[in-house]
Amino acid sequence: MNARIKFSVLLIGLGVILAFLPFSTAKSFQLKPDELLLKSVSDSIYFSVDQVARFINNEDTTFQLIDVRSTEQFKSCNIPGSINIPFNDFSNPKWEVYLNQKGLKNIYYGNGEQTASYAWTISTGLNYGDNFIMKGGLNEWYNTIMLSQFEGENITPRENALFENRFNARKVFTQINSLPDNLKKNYFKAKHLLASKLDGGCE
Amino acid sequence: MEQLKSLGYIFLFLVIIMVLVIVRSINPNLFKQDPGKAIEATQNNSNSITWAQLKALNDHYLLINLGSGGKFDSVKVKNSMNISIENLLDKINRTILNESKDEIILYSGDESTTAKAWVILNQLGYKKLFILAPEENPEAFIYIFQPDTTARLENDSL
Amino acid sequence: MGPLSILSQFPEWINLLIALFIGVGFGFALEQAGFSSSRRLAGMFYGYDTTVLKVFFTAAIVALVGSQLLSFFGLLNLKLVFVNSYYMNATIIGGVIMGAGFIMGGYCPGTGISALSIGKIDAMIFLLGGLVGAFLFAETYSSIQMIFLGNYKGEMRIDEWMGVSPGVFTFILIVAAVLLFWLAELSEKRFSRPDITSEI
Amino acid sequence: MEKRKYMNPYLAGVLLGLVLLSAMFLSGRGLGASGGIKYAMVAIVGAVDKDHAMESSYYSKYFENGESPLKNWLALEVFGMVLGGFISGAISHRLKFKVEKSPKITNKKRLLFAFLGGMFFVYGAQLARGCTSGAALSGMAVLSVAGFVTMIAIFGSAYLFAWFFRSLWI
Repeated sequence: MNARIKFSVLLIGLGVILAFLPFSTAKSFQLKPDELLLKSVSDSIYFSVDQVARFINNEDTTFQLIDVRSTEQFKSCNIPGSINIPFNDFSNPKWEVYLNQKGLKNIYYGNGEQTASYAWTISTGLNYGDNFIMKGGLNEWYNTIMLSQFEGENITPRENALFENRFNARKVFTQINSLPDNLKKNYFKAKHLLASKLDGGCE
Repeated sequence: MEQLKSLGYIFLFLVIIMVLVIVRSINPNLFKQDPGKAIEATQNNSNSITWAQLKALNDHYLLINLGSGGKFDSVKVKNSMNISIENLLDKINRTILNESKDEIILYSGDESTTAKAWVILNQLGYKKLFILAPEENPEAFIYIFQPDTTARLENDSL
Repeated sequence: MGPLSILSQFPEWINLLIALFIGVGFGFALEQAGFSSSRRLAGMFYGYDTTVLKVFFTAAIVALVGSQLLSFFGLLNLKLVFVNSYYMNATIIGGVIMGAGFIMGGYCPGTGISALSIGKIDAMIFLLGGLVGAFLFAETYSSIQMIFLGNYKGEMRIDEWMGVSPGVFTFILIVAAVLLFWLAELSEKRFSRPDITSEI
Repeated sequence: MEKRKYMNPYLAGVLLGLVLLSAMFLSGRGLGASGGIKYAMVAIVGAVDKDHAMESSYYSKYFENGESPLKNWLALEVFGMVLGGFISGAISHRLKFKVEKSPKITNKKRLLFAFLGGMFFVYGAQLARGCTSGAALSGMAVLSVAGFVTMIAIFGSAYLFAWFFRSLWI
């Protein structure tokens, strides 16, 4: 018996094992269930709308806001600088380059918390970078950032900073969302170019 | 004889790989589902059950409150049991979930907690798993954005 | 777990060190396989020596099987491994040109480098020609951009294209390879050239 | 000393496959060779005529970050290949300066065709974005269509041309 036959037996055996491996294992969650559950009960996965407003005012580039609502809702208004990944289309592999970027925090938001929480659990389960949820979603954003007014007599420096932060975020939000559609599109396109690509091949 | 021996090593190697593969395939503490399935199931809120639908089930369901710390949280529905979110995957609770032949329905006072628990259990392969829909759709936008037509973007902010 | 350099954010010098070690292994394996001999490589095309086919298919299959098992055991995220983009025109035309170069020069770049390292003078000339070829490509780049970028198909994967699981495709490839190995050994007997094989 | 025989091809294939697998596991990429030749060429052009390099749309991207184009994964890997080949040659007593050719042709003819072959091969490799190792072998290992097509194109065309160049080899 020569080397070729022995080697062929080995390869065929391995091939048969591989052929019976389930189709989807490579795509399923990477984290163990206990790990994922432990992460999901932690309070540190939430950012308040005030924190998000501060990120926007400081033009912090270590996070990206991800709007998981439908494209129509996104077009009518969204938080400046967010990218739109509708949850219905979340498993499309083309989004992975945006979602799975090391050193970048993904902050998910919908109108409420439900869809963002689905998206959070899936992207955390798939072991994509750092993921967060904007507490209360866009409804909370509207309620706090867009509509709240300071009421009272004396304003403390702390409250002053808080309201100034809200006011600035409100201004950017209104300005960008009031732009004509074609200008808006350009703005979003510029955002999309940031995604990185894998390195490799002979180039 | 000599030849059979070397084939023996090859079979030994194949058997080891096969055993490892089988052990991993039947390990209950691993996710093996396609996340796309979870996304599909949430389309049009088809993973949630309304009060009317709940009544129609005639008590053939397992209603679970996810309130933490072993206590029911702000919302409590009749005929439900508490499984705290942090203990969701404990052996005893897994057994309860595994043995249920009826619809498993999750709810809590916090829509985010319910959603996360739903995805985790869905990805562990539980079928007939639903969320008890709150009175109001949590994903409705309750405000209307009023564009400010006088607003102009300052050049430097683009 | 893997790919380590992507998931653990190594500093640049460690990545380069890894590259060096991978290169040492690559060069060693090519030389041990006998790819440093152009007459052995050319034997593939005249039937008297089919080492190229055996080594090439074996290596691809070992990496394919290994990466899928690692991925199954959760040790390697295959989505983070680079997949070559498929530009149909450039790939086919480039491949045909490479085939012509292969039979004229007797080496491919990898085997040429391995032959250079043990002192083959023809391999040095081959690589010198290679430098000129790369230079010509750079200088003609603007005029052949149409071919270079035409018919882009994205990062197409053959298992998805055929609609089977990667494991099933690997099995098909293995069966094909086993048949090819058998044919290759038949051909080595049929076209045997003891005068050449004894020298290389 | 008598030079040693080559390794069993299947064993050598397994070894090469494991090297490729570790490249995938450690760096998330396949092997490459023609890329290293290109970087060497870019470095030479940069050293000879920096202005030309900075003007051309092709070269300038390699000089953008101000570092040497040789400080690069592929370039280092190719450097390692030379080292690895040398070690293997030393172990098996195959280190020797010589021109390898069929006894029926002259040294000059062999070297001329080696030069032409190198030119064609690397030109084609640049066009196809990789050579036998970078596109075909590494591509096949990740099931990329490009890898299989490159493999078929290279070997198909080499078989086709083999008849014309048979006097070089047999």
